Amino acid sequence: MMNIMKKPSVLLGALALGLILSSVSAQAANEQYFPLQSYRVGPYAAGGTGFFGGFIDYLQYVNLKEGGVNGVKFTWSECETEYVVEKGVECYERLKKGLNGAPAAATNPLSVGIAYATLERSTADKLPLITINHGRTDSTDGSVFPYVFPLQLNPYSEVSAIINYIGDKSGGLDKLKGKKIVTLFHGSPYGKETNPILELLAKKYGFSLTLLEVPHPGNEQQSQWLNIRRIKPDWVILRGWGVMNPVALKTAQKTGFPADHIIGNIWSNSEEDAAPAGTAAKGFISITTHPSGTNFPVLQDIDKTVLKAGKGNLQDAKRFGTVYYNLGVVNGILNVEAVRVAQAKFGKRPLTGEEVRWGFENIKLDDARLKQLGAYGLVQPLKLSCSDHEGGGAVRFQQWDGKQWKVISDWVQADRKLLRPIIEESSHKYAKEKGITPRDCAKES
Amino acid sequence: MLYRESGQFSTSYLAEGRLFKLYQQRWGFYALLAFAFLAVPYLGNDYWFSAILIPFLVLSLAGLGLNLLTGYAGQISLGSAAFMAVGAFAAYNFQLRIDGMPLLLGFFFGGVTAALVGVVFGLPSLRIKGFYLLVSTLAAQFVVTWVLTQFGWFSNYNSSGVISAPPLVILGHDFSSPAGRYLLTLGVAAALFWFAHNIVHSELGRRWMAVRDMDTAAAVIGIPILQTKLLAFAISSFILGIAGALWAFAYLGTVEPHGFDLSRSFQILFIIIIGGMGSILGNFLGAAFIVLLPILLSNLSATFLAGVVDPGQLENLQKIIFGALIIFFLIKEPAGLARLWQAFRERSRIWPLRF
Amino acid sequence: MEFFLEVLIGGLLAGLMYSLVAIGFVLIYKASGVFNFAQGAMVLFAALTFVSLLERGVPFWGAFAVTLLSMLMLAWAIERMVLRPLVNRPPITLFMATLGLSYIIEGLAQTLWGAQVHGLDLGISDEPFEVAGLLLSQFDLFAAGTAGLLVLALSLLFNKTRVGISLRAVADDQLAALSIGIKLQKVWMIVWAVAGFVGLVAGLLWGARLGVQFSLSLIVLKALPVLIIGGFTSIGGAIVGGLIIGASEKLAEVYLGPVIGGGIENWFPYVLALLFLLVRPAGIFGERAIERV
Amino acid sequence: MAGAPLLELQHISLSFKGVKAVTDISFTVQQGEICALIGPNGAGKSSLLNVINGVYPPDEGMVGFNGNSYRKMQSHQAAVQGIARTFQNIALFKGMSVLDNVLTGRNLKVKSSWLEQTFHIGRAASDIAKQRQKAEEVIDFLRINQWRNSIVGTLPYGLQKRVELGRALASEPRLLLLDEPMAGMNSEEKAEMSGFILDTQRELGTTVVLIEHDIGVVMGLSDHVVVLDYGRKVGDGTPDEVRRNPEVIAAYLGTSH
Amino acid sequence: MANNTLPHQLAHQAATQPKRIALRHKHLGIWHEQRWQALRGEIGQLVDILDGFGFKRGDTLVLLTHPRREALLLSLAAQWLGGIAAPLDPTLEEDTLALLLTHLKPAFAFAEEQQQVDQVLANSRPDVRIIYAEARGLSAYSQMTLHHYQRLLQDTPAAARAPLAEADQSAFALYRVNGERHVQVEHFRHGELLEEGRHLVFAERLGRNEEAFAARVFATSGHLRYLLSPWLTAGFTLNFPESIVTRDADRRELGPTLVVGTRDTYQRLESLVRARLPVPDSLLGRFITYALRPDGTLLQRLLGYWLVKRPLRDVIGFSRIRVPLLIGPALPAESLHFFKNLDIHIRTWDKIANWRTLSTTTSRHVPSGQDAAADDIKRVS
Repeated sequence: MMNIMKKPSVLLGALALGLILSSVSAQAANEQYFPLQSYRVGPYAAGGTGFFGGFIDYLQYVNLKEGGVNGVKFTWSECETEYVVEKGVECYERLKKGLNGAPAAATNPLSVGIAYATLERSTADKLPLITINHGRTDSTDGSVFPYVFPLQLNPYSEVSAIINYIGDKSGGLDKLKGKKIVTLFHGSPYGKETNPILELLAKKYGFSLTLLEVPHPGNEQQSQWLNIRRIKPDWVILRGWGVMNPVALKTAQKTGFPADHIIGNIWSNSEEDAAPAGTAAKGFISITTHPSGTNFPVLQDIDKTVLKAGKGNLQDAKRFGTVYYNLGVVNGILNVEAVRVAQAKFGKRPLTGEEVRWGFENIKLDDARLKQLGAYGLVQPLKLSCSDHEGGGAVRFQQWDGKQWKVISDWVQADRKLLRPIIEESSHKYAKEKGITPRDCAKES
Repeated sequence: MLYRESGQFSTSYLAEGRLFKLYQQRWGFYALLAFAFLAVPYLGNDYWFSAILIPFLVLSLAGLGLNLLTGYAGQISLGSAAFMAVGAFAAYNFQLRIDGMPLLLGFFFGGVTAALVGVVFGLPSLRIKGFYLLVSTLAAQFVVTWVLTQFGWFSNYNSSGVISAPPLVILGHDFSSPAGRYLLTLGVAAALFWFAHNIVHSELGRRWMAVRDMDTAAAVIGIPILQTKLLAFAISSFILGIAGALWAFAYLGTVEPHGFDLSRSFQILFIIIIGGMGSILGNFLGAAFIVLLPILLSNLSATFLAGVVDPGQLENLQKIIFGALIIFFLIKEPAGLARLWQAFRERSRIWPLRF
Repeated sequence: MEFFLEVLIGGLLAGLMYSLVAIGFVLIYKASGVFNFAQGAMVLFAALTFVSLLERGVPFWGAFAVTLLSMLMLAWAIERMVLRPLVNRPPITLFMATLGLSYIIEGLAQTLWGAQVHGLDLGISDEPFEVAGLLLSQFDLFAAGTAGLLVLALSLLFNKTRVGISLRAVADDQLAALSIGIKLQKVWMIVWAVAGFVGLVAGLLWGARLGVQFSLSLIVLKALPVLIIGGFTSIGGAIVGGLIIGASEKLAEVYLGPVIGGGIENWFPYVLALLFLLVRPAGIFGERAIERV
Repeated sequence: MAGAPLLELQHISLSFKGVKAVTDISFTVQQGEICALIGPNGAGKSSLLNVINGVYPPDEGMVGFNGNSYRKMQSHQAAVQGIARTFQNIALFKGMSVLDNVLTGRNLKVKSSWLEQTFHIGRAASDIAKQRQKAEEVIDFLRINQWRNSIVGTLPYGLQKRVELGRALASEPRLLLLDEPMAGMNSEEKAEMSGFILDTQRELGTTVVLIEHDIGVVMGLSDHVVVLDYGRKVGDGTPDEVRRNPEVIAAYLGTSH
Repeated sequence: MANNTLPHQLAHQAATQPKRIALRHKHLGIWHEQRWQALRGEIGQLVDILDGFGFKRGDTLVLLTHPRREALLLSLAAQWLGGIAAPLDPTLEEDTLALLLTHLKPAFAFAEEQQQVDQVLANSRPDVRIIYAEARGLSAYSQMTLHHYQRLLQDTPAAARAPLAEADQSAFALYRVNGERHVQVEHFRHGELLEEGRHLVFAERLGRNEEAFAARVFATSGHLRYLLSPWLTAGFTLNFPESIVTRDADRRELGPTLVVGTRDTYQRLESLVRARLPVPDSLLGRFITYALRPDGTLLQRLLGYWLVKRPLRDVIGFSRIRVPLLIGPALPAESLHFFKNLDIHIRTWDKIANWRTLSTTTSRHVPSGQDAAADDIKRVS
């Protein structure tokens, strides 16, 4: 054992060399850095390539169009996580220090697992952790989770909005009474997370709820859909993930359940979820925090300045304007906006993570500002604060027409008042477990 | 080669049986331990602790667990991750539900729980052999993940089914900094490696190898087969369980049942194939390989191939490299890196002679 | 009762899909004693190649032919680079080598064709139809028919052709087969190629069902209990095992799920297989060798 | 030799899938003698050994050992009773060293528990030294000192046979069953092995039952010869008696050996 | 000097350094050590035993054995009683041994194991008292005159009496058969032996810390003069390997500081090393040639020392060697050079043998292999 380290020492040496070479630092530039824990391979590559493609393209766009924010250019580097938690942690640790002197602004792993694993690290390192549309629900409570931002939509809001939509469709929430709703969820903590909320809503509105689990990865759903066929529900809420989504649609078709009564959640709403199901997906409804498509000024502008200039990040240009791509763009808009807000307070220079966090907490996107950004209709009006790290909580509904998504509703708001106490109960439990004293948000400026 | 053996001889079986018969080896080992315990915490940075050293140690430990079962006792298993999960969740619950449970004792009970579960899934090993036994261990893999996801009690009804680390405090010392977590992992790993080393060099270790090499003959010379196999399952799972707890608490900080899925089991299996089955050292070599190769590749490509090779392609390439290496090792060196090291040692013992 | 029958039939049909993958295993195991974990990766590789060619405008049969050809080349490479150097090694070693193989094939498939999800339309409508109040899936029936045809074709191949006879000879007794001049390497290559073909068919059907993507390679995990129950050496056993697994897991999910919690489909087949093993350690159709000392 | 027999087979029959391997065989082996089982291939010799030490349960008959009768004995139980054996196709633990192989032979003599051994507490230290010494004595007895730390799988065939004998001897057996201990050896190696077997019997007082094809060796070595043919006993007596037995002559002339 | 005998010398060592290690031998896988005091105690018992057998002053104890401590102790016990020890090399050809034994007609003998016991029995008086070391195979022997060494010791209480030996008495008698099949003898008196031993001890500055390695039988005069006698004189540790086949491994473990070897000893080592060194044409071989060039640069010498000489000396168990002695016929210059290259400077210490022809037999043709010894004889006669 004495010599254990001898063999690997070769590897270690080579690795050290690699590390040294990679960190040969140029002059500390006037740049703001985004560490990207991206994933472009593995089972979830489709989501990763779209999201990070959009994100990078937007940063590139800001650089090209405006020369960054107030002259502070953006820089970034990628580290492949393969959606694997340990790799995400490794990437986080590798990139958190910044690049060539440019400080890191925020991390955006787009992975629940990685977000959980880096949550405490982020807090300790004072680096905002952005979990747009996903993440830990109770991190909405910024007094307990100062550095975590489940922007736009947390999982609780998601189901609440869906129920509100169904209520709308039925002619009012009071009409929900007696309706039958089935939730088909992925057999993972992610899939189960909203079950208590659904049960709560079922009790509140008096609809009957059946929760059906699909074991991971979900490529066999015969029995669940036969069950659904027997129950004959009015709506099926699909909380799927990866392959489970197209298989659900195909199996629904096989068992004769109409696709236009299936509502996909935020991870069942992309082209990659619907298209592989072919004709079976036609009519499928899903929520989205942002419409797909290219019909927004900001996207047109990106196309012109970035893509047409051959600087686009997407390998497959056809994916421009898809759900994941647009989510990346939205994420870019929000991150850049946070930097901009923070710069207004702290000065026109590269900012620390702590300063960027202040920026996030003070994001205020109203219609006017959104129009300014060319993102009206793409991004929902958003106002964050010390205690509210989610901000929006609204979704739009879209329907698959066999080729692409068509937005079929305006913003539908979640019942955030109802959810807030539940969230706080959970966050306070966490605070107690971890010995955290929540910030007093009244004192924050 | 560089150190002299002459003049070091044993005058008792006790001295003859020790790990390092040569004082140079002993002092080298002590120096290594001292370096790992005393120098590394000051030399390392967050990245080395959190992204390299801790996972390396935990995976070495997991490899050790599987190696005892597969490399020594000859029972192949694809359920290693399940036993890690049991260990992690059990340690969490012991910690949570018993007031004042010391951290290390919680780990220990986590290991014991994993051992019990291991015994249950090891029971069929008396009747079924070879890759038929895979079914039992795969059953463990799927059942355990399902149970942990299905019943919220195990994660204290966390809405995401995620457990997070209790305060890492031992006797009033806080080990939650990266260096502290490294030391905690190192300490536990060192103790367990010592434990495992003693086992494989004891009667029980010989029994395992006997069962591995030829179980009929083992039975004929009076080795109780079932007991021997079950002990292998229990001790293997015990170590895997503690490795799981470290994975959850010291490495990631939080973990969900799917963090211990089949691919983790494969990863651990690869560690022992590459490192060397039936070798203690092999676990370190295999784990180092598994941890460092991807980082090395991605670092090198980030430096030299940035923009040339798509990072995605690089991951695919890495996958191919792993697969090819496994086949390569199975063909050329079924006993893994440890065997190479051993051959090197043997050669250097007689250097400059050839044999 | 109707519901029970529907679940049962659905399960049986799904089970046949498992059998399709399991048959590839059986072929390889019979001829070379290798438990080929890479079968799932081969299914993925075949489906991905096929669908990518299709998307690039290659006509159906052209894509089919090219894919088949690439499966043949894969078989050749595997025989050359994996099986031959590992001849006479313990089965466990060979099994682990196929684990490595599955990594290579998966990596290769994604390097060549990318990781996107592809839809695959075989032109078979999947509108359900009802017979005597029972809901039946056209697609599943088609898949079942394909499985049946495949078994028929394989048994013809095994029983009527010269190649088949040497395959059987090798399966029965490798040494004896060698002594009458059968070239082991050639037989192995053929078997892997045939398994590749089976993989292609399975890949097309599964791909049409799930979309062609990474998780196709995971269906190997469903085939394993099928093999345990059916035995590693019997094609008929693979079919029967598939039916048993398919039916029982669906019934268990529907009837047992609400009692102990849903989502038990992943492990139920394994526990079932384990119970089978404890009663019949070599499966229903497998033969138990007498242990010689 | 007087006294109660150490081993007594009573009407043993055994069949595999309906094929009779051994039919109604009875004979006794006295304490301290070397008894040879001879007969053509397939005569059921190995099967009989497998019955004696419990690898196969007999269909009929009883095995008496040391005054107790067994209908069916587990291998483990046989080992506990003091029956050790070697196998026709060497059944050593190929991945282990010579010393470790011999030490496994002592597994039933180990007094300390695995926990004691692991943590070096209690009886472990003295136990380990004792077992090691006993194993070393066997190694010395069989003159395999210089291969003590060699991995068994790398040793030549003849040596492996010796190591296997060593593993059996390490258990200090009362009855030693040797299945073709000299198969495939040249005459020099045979002489050496015969010497070891004789020494075992004389110095350690072990009773030996062996299967051997070389009639010359058998006649020189054994006190007592049992002849089997097609699963039946055709001769039983001293070497001289057997040599004169017409049935034995017929059996041997009838087959090519 | 009345006390100038080997037994007295032993008693002296036991008295002056009782707790130091006198003998070390490898047995059953580990090294067993015996201190001077214990050694003397055991010899005391042996003296009683021999006395009980009727061993008297002037009697000869024949020792037919590979080197082992029992033989050494018995020799000293015989000398204690004023007797002579006559070691015979068991590796000699059967008929040569028979010739010697017939000539010697021993009344007292030590035989290593069954084979040697048989040889002695076949060629001795019927009442020969044989002490043997290894019991195996001998339990069936019914002779009352056969005694197991270990059992004798167990049955004999400790005792201590003064040595009866005298300086001008013969301590050892070496016998051999020469080319004409004549039995020849050479006698070694206590005084002479010790004298030569002291000479060596002084010249080579041998101290009590030496580790001497005795892999060969004490059947050559050189071993008696330059190993046995210095051992008793200087009081260092004498080491025996586990067996003749394991001597190389055992020497490596032990790392002796004093080696007394014959031409065979060194040539065997040399050929062993030469056979195992990398082929000269290979890369490694070329490196070794390069590193060993005696007139090399500093780098060459450093490399040569650290990468070739030092490890190689260790492999052959010579890393601690201080006094490599050669006895008997000289080494060829080439071999001397070979060892010199490894910084092993072999010294020749030999005195001309003094053989006396005792008997004449012309029984059979002399094998040519024994011609080698003829040269020495010529020098004598």
